[in-house]
Amino acid sequence: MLLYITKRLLLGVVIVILAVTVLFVMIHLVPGDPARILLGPRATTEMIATMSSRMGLDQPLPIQILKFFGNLFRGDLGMDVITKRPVAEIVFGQLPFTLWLIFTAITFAALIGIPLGCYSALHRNTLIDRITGILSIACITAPAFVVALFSLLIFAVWLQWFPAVGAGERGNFGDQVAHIVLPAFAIGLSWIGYLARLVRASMLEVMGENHIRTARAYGLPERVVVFRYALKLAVLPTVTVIGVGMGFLLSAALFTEIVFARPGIGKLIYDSIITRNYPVVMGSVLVSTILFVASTTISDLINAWLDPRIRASL
Amino acid sequence: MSNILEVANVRVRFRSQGALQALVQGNSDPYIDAVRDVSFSVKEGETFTLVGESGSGKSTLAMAVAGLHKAAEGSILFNGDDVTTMDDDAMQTYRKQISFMWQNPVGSLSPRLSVGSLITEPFKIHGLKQQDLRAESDRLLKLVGLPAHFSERYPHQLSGGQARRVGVARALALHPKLIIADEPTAGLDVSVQGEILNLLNRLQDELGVSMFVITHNLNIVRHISDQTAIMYLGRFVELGDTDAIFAQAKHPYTLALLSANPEADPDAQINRIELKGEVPSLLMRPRGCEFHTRCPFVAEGCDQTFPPVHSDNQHWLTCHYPR
Amino acid sequence: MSDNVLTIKDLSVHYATNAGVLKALRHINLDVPRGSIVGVVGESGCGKSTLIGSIIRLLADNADVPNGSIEFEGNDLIKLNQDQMRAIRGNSMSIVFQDPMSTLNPVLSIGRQMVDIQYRDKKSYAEKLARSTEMLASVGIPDPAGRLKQFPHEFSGGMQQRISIAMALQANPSLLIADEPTTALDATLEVQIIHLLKELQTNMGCSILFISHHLGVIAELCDFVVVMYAGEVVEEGSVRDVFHRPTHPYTQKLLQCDPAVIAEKSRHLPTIPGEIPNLVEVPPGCVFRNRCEQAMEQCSTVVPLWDECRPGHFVTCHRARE
Amino acid sequence: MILLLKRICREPMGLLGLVLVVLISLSALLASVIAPHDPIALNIVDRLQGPSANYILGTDQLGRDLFSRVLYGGQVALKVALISIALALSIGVLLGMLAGFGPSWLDNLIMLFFDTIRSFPTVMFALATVALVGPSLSTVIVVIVITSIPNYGRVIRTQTLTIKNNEFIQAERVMGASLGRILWVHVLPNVMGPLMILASMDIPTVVALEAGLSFLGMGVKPPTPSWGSILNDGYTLIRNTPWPIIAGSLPLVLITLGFTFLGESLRDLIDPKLRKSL
Repeated sequence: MLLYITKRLLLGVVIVILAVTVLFVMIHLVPGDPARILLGPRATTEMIATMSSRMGLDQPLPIQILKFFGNLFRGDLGMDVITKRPVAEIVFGQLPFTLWLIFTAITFAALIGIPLGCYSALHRNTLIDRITGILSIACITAPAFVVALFSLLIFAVWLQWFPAVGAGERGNFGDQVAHIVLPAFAIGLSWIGYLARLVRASMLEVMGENHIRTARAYGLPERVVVFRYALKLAVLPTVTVIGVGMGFLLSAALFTEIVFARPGIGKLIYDSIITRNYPVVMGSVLVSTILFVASTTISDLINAWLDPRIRASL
Repeated sequence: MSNILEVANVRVRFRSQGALQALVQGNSDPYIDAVRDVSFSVKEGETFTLVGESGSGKSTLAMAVAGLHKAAEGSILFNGDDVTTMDDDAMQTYRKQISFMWQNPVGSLSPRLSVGSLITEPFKIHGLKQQDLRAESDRLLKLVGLPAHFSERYPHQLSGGQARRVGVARALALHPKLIIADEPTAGLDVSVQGEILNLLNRLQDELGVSMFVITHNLNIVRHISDQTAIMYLGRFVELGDTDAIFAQAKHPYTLALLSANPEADPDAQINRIELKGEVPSLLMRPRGCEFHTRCPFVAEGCDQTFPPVHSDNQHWLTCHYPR
Repeated sequence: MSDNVLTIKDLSVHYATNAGVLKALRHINLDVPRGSIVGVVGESGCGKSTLIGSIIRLLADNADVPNGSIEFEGNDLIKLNQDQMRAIRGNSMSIVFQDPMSTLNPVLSIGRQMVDIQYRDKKSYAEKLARSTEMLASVGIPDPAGRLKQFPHEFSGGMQQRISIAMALQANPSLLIADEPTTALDATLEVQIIHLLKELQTNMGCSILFISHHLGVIAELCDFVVVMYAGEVVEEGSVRDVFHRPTHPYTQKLLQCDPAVIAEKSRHLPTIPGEIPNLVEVPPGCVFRNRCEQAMEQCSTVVPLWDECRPGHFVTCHRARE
Repeated sequence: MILLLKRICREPMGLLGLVLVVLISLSALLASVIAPHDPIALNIVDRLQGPSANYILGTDQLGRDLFSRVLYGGQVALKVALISIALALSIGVLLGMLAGFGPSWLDNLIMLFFDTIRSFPTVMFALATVALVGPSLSTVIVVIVITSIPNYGRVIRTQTLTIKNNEFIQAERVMGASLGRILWVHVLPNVMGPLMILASMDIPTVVALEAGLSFLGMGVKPPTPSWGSILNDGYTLIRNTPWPIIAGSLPLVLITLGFTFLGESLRDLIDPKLRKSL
């Protein structure tokens, strides 16, 4: 087990290192000097050279990468060349907003989606199951930014039930809650459908397995069969899916943050791209990548821990 | 009569741990022996049968003979050429002369190909495209007693017995000298088992092909086999003429297997030799005689030294106290 | 007649399929006398699994029981509702399934599962655990208390089947249904399980309905035997009667075909040519007609009746009285 | 094939999906014939109008006919989706089969490559790329191809690994079949079914991604009509008129529903066992 955890963590680290390397290589392969792009067409050669050296771009690629990791190890993501603030400070200032948004969205989706999927599986081919099925597909297929636009249009502009922009006043919990409702809904809606379908399918599969027939053949009450014998197995795949889904969640968060002008790492990336602020783009893409890798790693570990079959084989 | 296949001291190993895990845990030998020190020969035109229970290594041995697993030690001579050291060209020639019948009748047929394409697959693989494939398909189907229109069918449209016949037809396509059959009757009903065994026997009589049969079903062995070997934990424990094995088996394991077969007669005298416990793990082979943990006749010395070989008159066994 | 634990009368089971109504079981009659072991034998497609499914009332959703009754301890199981049926399952009637690897829940410990099925008893957890330990010991599992904490995959196939038997017998059922419990096991383990079943049956006094395709196992273990073919019972009687004086041509053929029976080395074994008829459009007359060497003219038109050819020996064949 | 179409039509969901897909594809293909106005012609007089007989979906802030823009936007969406999925599919199949059948070091290497690419959240990766090379249609395609390869590759690899140990592949090996023959004749036909379904269910994702990038102004360059840029116009005008948002999202939702329904019923018809793995 320990070996497995170490292996899995090592793999995560290797992937992050490779990902950073890919980003660096991309910057280098792309025609055009980032410093020149940053400073615009009217910059002098001197200004570009100063900027290049300040960004570390004048050094060979391997040195740049090594330096970057050296700094990363100390929690230093470099300097924002425009505001002269440390990138780490900027990124970690925005990160909590995104994390809260994602966490709220996925909790809300799981609370509705998983029971819905269970119910559909247990009442297969009833009217409610059919309706849930179609609604689930409709939910899944709606892109997050379209949902965001419509909820903004309907609930914020027309009905004015919820505020349209920002994350709410600092320290005012009620205001913050009001501000998170629409964005979380926009991200979570497709996940309700997704989780409902996933749980339904895996529940149906588990309910068809021999050991469930055995449990019934021993006359166990249906409640015990469903909740103790089937549900535990049926929920296993959702852990993996949510772990891997972190990537989609981050992407969806980016759109919603922009639509609702809400602070967060997605909006940060977007804004820094508009202002061509490379160090910030790099830093925030890196942090979200680490976040994503960490969440897949954790979900793998949780899965291994939940399933005695995997646990034993480690 | 000469031997078409001579297997000597073959050992097949598998990794039991990944390289990293073995290194961490200080395991210097992360392998298990699925087949260990096995020797036998198949005479031309005869059938050699290997009997063993699950996990005995019998299928592994068959795969090694077919060149699918590498033997770690020993030699496998086919008409004098060693399969274990063949280069790609020699292996290709070898594979033209042998064929394999798989355990799962339907699962061993490529699901998207029609029966006609399936049984002419060997011609295509070996570049024999000048053959009239249509005629060959008809000939082969006729040989195994299926109507010619079966060539249009797909594997999932066949019953177990029919799929088995298609497997036989494919095995016969290139006039092989040796057929390796893994559990030829597995998954078939009793009434269909007979049909397949009759077919194999008829083909051997007509075509003179040699066969190497692997099975756990002792009942069928008597009717198809000339020589029989019994395998336990990757080793042969007894080997001899089939008649001799059935009439005067001497190894306790063989005796137990023979008697473990309930007769379809409620009044049958049951003289059963019942075995204790279960097959030990290959990771921890017992000391001394590897069968001693389950042997009903275990006695002094069985758990200490490896049993001696008794060999006379084509009957070979390893046991401290043969019956 | 009350000395039967289970009496099945005129039972039919149909499945609604895309190709039409599949008549999987047709007019089955079967008795399980108290304290005896009844074997059901038949080849694939004979309806053995459907028979079990209809007794424990766990049939697929598209199944329908148009006629017949299954009497068990004074109740007609067909008429019971799900709650009443559940009260019987695992209590006075238990089952051991074919594939031991998949019948136990993979993510719950053996102890948890064995305690769960005692949910009807008003005993403490410790008492229930003690009962399970005792049962595991009785099926020959070494260190039962320690192994209760383990998960199914940590046991070998033979051990898993022993655990299944322990679970089935834990509630002292009056009827144990064993669905090919030894098919997935090696011959030497099969013998062990058969002996275990026989021993437990003698000690606990339950009846066993034992389903198998292995004639030898039936002959050794059972008191009575029921031969099924294509969804019908073709012959039923004591093991001695049926095995020594098989009357239905199918039973005769089946006994001849078994390679184990043929002690003489033979290069040509007997077979039953032909295939099972399509059960969506069951042909008129006798179902075995197209494969029967003794078929007469009336076999293709008249359905043979359930006939007692000798006392206690029933058969459905026009030639039974000859 | 015709048989399959017939069976799809028998299911209400499949039929609906097929109709939607055909309808949208046709309207995009025939945009130049159907469209009542020039999608980029400005007409300041008629700006910000609601739906009318002349402007079925109204006009935007520059007076361009939204309906015509939607039709032409379909061309962009389908072009991006088809080219990028076809490319990603071919590369993914190749790498996936290599990983599944090749030596374990190659498998590990390819998997590491897949995992690395997958570790970037798609949109963030796309934005980073666009930031570097500037927005254009081909950038969008390249980004989608790169990020989709691992998805197909992994599915193919898993399928190949399962098939590899099947007896029928072993049988081919004993008969002496070459690796190429095994992959081409025996593995590919058996993995193609699931793959086509996966691809058809992926089209909506790709279309949405393209629209998303265009919405952020990182996709096709204006004034080229795209559903995403229509939505972006709608976002800026959200307090003035709802019509651009409706016009931009309608085809997006319809095409997504169409392909999803089609893919689902295809999957149920071809391979019900796939439910879990996709």
